[in-house]
Amino acid sequence: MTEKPKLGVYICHCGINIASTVDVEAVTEFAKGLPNVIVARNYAYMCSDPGQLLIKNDIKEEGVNRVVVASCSPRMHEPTFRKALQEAGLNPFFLEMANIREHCSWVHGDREEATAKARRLVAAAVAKVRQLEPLEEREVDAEPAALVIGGGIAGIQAALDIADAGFKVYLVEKTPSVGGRMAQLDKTFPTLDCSACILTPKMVDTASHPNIQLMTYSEVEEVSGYIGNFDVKVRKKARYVDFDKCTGCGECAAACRMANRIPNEFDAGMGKRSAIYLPFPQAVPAKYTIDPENCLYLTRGKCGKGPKCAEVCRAGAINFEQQDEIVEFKVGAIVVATGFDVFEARKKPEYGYADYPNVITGLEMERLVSASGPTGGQIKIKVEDEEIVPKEIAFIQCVGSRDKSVGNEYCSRVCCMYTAKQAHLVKDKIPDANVRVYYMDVRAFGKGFEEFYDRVRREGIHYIRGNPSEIFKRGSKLVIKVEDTLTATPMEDEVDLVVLAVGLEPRQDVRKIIDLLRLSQSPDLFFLEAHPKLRPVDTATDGVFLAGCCQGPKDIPDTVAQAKGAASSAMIPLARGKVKIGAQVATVNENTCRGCGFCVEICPYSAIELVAVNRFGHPVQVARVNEALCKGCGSCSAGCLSDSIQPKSFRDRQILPQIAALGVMR
Amino acid sequence: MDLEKLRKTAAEIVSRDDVKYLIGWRPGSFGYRVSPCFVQDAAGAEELIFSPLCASNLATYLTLVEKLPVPRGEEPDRRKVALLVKGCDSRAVVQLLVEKGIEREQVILVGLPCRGVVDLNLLQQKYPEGLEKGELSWQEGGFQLIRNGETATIPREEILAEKCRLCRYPNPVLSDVTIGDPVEPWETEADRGVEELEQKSVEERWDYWEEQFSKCIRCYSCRNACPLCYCDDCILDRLNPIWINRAVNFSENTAFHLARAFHLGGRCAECGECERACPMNIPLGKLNRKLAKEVREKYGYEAGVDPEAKPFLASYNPNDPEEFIL
Amino acid sequence: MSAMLLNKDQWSAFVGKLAGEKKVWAPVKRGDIMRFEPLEEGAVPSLDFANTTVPPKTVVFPQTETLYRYRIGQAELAVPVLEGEAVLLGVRPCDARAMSIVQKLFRWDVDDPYYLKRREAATLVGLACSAPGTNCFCTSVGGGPASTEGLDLLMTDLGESYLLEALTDKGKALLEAAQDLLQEAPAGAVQEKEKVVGAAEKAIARSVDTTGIPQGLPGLWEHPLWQRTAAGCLGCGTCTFLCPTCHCFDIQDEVEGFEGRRCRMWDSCMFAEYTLHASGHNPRPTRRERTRNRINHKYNYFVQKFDVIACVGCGRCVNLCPVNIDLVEILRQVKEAL
Amino acid sequence: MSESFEPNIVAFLCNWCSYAGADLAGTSRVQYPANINVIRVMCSGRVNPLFVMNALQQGADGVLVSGCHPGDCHYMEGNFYARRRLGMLKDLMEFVGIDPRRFHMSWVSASEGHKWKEVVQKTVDDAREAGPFQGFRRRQIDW
Repeated sequence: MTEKPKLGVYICHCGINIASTVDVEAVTEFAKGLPNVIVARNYAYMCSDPGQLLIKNDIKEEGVNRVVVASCSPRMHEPTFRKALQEAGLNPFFLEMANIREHCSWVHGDREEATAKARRLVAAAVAKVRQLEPLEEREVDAEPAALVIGGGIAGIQAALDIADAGFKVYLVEKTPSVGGRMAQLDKTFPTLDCSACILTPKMVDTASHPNIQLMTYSEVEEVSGYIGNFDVKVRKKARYVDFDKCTGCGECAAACRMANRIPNEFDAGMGKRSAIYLPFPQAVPAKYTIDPENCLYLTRGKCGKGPKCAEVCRAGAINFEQQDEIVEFKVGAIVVATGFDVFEARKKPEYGYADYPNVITGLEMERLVSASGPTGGQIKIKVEDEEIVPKEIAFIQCVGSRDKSVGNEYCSRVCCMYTAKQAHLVKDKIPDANVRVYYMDVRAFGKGFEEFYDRVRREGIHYIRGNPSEIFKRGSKLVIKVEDTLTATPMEDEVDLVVLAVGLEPRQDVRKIIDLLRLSQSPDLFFLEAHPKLRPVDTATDGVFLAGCCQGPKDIPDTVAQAKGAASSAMIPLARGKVKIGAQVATVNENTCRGCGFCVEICPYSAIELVAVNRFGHPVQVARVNEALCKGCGSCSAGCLSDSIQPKSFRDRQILPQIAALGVMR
Repeated sequence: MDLEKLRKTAAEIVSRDDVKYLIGWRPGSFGYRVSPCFVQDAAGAEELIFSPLCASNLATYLTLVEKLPVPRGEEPDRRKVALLVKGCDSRAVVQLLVEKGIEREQVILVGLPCRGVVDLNLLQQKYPEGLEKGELSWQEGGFQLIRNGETATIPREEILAEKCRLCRYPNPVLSDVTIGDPVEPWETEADRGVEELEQKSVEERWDYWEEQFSKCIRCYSCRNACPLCYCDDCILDRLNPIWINRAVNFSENTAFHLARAFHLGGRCAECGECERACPMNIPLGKLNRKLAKEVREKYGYEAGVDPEAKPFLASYNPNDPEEFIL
Repeated sequence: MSAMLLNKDQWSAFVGKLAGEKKVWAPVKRGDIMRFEPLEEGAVPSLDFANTTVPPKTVVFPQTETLYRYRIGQAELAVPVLEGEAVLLGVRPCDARAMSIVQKLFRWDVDDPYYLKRREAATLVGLACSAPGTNCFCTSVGGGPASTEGLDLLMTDLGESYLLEALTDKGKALLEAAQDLLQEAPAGAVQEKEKVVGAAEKAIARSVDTTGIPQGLPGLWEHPLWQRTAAGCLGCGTCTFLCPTCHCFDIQDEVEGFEGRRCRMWDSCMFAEYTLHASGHNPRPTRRERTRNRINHKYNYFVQKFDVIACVGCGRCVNLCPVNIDLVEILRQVKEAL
Repeated sequence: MSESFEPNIVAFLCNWCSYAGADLAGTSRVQYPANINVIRVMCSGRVNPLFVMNALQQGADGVLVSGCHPGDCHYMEGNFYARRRLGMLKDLMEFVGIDPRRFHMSWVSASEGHKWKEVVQKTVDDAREAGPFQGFRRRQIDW
């Protein structure tokens, strides 16, 4: 039998925040008259130590066993008061808060009305607290390992940090090499470090780190379980090359019948590769992969008299019989670092990206200026079959960003600066070039950004404020139609090369990860963090963290910072070795459950299953909740026709009295 | 209607070792009444009838049977139950399958294509002196009534039950054996009862239901007759928490009927048992049909037609209507 | 002044006279159903009915009544004041008989103040049956179309006029109050009444010989007829709630917010919860036991205790059962099984 | 309707969006009518439609249910279930003649303090216009 409820009601003045609008004395007197209330007090700051002491003393000395605090939002101080209850030896879930600040004193001016409402809210809290039950948070062991999805700089950094702390890391990368977008970049802004120079050592580390199991050319197939105990299935796609035997010599690629015929993804399609390939020279692991979509032997079953690659491979590494492999393991936390895609410039047909070869994207420019790129770092374009060095070069900013017409309202944050950097590089390589940048606003907000922007302008780059309306061809030139909005002059600008500063977008296959990990998207369709301010690396799924551009556009330092943040958050359960299981979870009355399975269908966390039980000799199905997976949302409960499943602390028998109190107290 | 075939089939079924009994209809004790009957053996099958008077939905009995504690060492009776089903009855069975209320292998469905049953009240109004055991059967365009050796023809629309006017599934949607040829589904009219109310003002609707609900004596026949109200422990009976007080007055009655109708939203098989059973003649079917109509028109969902369907209340469509949201 | 004649054209004046002094309850048609309701001012009840759907027991034994009100945590109770005197107009003899049967129980070990006060404050004006309903069988259980038991005044429809026979002082008082509207009944009137009643008795189509049933029922405890009968039962409360002699009630506390009331309401032995113990055990676990109990209560236990069958043959349970569970039919089977 | 009638509104708010939005209205000192009384639930999906009926029966003149915008639910899908269930309830209540102005549902995000105010204003205004709820209020009948 539970003890008879003895209620303590505590009304906070919050300085004058509450007391100036709500007559706290009157509310206190009112509370004294409510059933089971044995103490009602008010105090200047209930959350302060002396305020909490009032509660603790009453619990110890007066035998108060249920507490109502009428103060600010429970979203603010519920943990504070729960802790106070616990410290006084009372179950922390015997607390109910009445929000008489945010929902009352701050939003209502009339003292009489606000006081009346405070009374109602206190009455409702009293009605509910009488029905509350003691709950306990439990702990289960956490697997001391992490999964990192994505091998770009974010994933690499997160994996290295977690591995350095001594935990096992599974780093899963979809493509044959780690490195990601950063590996494609030439120099980084605003410092102009060589991107590859700073990235490759980290790439090598991921492969050699004793705590990291690197799985490239692999994809996560299935994730089940919950924080501390995720079961992961990874598909290691067949490379058709024996990973251990391949020495990375590259003779196979040279011999391949498809050599130099397949657009190279790494060079943004500007360079060509073979069907057996290394994505780029510094790729990690330096192991070759056969592209099954382009390999003649794999697509047609025939490659000349026999596959050339196999012929030339002295290590005997080519194996066309290889199959995909499923690897299963357990982790305690997951970092998602799946990166971004660049905006598809064809979606802005007025810029002629699809029509004119000399309209290129920023990423293509990046490869063009890179010493490892398809032109060896020389900026050359073709005009009427003649290769020339462009002299008139225009950059257009905000292509696919800040643009409602293509559905992207957000700023991609990196384009202003990468444009400035590329303009600088162009000027560096072609000193007599005329370079101009068409922009809407220049956003140079980061460390050293404004200085860099200034420097670039001093180097003779023209910034023209205007959003080009059209690009068309006139003779051998491209004409940009634009209005200089600072001088209100419509103009036509004849150029050799146009670089579109394309923005960043979520990955095309983002849905897959969403379904895998039960993530949400923000309106910009990037992954949604648990809280935009205070939990920027967390997600609504406990134990799953976000790093890098999959959460929203950011530059390299921000990405690395977030990756480090995600890594350290992921390490919390790993380091503790335990995870807490929420107390406010759903529970089933197996006597009344009729096993219809509505709740099973409804639960977004797959936390409920039907199990067979014996009811007085009859085999029946009833719902059962996996408390580790349940988040206590209660959607199951409202869908249950026999009200057999109930979220603790928000049971029908706890909410109905609240409703009644609010109704009766009109 | 080939009664002989029905009785023969039923006799065969109940003679099987794995069949507990067959639930069908037999003539009632007075007037036009028909009684449910539980056929245990081949001889019992001779009582069976199927006529336009067989309005009741026998699927109710699938979940009504109490499950008593099984004595230690004994096994529960897992024999099958055979059931005669009209179109609407079979929808209830399908919905029960969707909700895992019964197992498919536990039932044998004898499907009976149905040309519509009669509204007993309408029939009685027309031929009140129904004491003599008459015989009512289907005939082209309506019904044929034989009483005291006299034969009368009653046009279909005069006594056809409301639920049958609107019936879209005169043939069983699920059955193991079917007796009789499939019936050509008829042109259904709009649901006049519901539409008339829809066209009224909010106040008029309230007045209408106020009178109806105030008649209720809370005998729970509507709930008990409903094949889809089968919780062992109905929340409307529960004492902790109390959703609805046991007091019988207009307030609690209204709450009861709203809750009952709501709980059948997206589940109702439109068999009309609730209003047929009501001793106070409250047109409860209107509430259910209204919701069924909304569910069909707004959400494109129909209960009790596909045993593989997801339950309406346990699913959603991201594009569900939301004009009502502020 | 014991037999008077009321010309039908004086009917509304007569009702008006009664209504002037006391609260008058009379049958009112609500859609397809009929029940006793307080007569609205100026309304004239029609007496053209076989019987009401809901028996007049509701007037003295409301389906729900408040015993007292309270506030949680406080000791004071507020007891409602019962209403004053009432006249029930147009009570069928079977329903009046039912009240006198039920009264035996409410007067039994403890007097039930709520019931008895209401009952004492009520004057029952009966209406003899001239056209019995389909399933009437009052004559089989000790009643008849003009049974006077429980009535204060009996009215019989003689075509042009009503014959009013006072049976008690309360009835006489009513007649006296309406004296100027009445005339002394001629000698032929009573004979005419006998004719009407006799015809009505003949028109009763259903019957059962109850002899031996009360004594025989205990022996049929495990008889398969109960299972057979109950198989089709839906377990609803129609038969019991609409039965004029069913009198079971439940007492519940109903709380709203911090206030509550203790009230009693009809209960039905056909509901599973009726006998459900707090432990979860139910001594009448299935509809079989409940059906058996219903018959036994009326035809066995009540007879043992009060020497009268607690069934007046009004036929409501037969008429209104949604699955045609027929009391007369059950009794016939009982008889057969004896 | 008398000028002085002040409706009593019971509102069910999800913890993550609407309750937080109402908190934001508070911290922003947005002023709105005091008629609204909030019951916090974790998700709008928790709101059993029978709560709405129960609130009207127990003395509310109007009921509001508010949750996250579609796609923003903290629990991913709860608000979709809420929308379907409560949409159906609204149809049912209107059909029995309960003034549609007495029940509203809204999507208010944690950042929409001002929208919260508008929603409250609309709910209160509507209930005020609809007048005191007689309907099937428990206390009016034999209590």
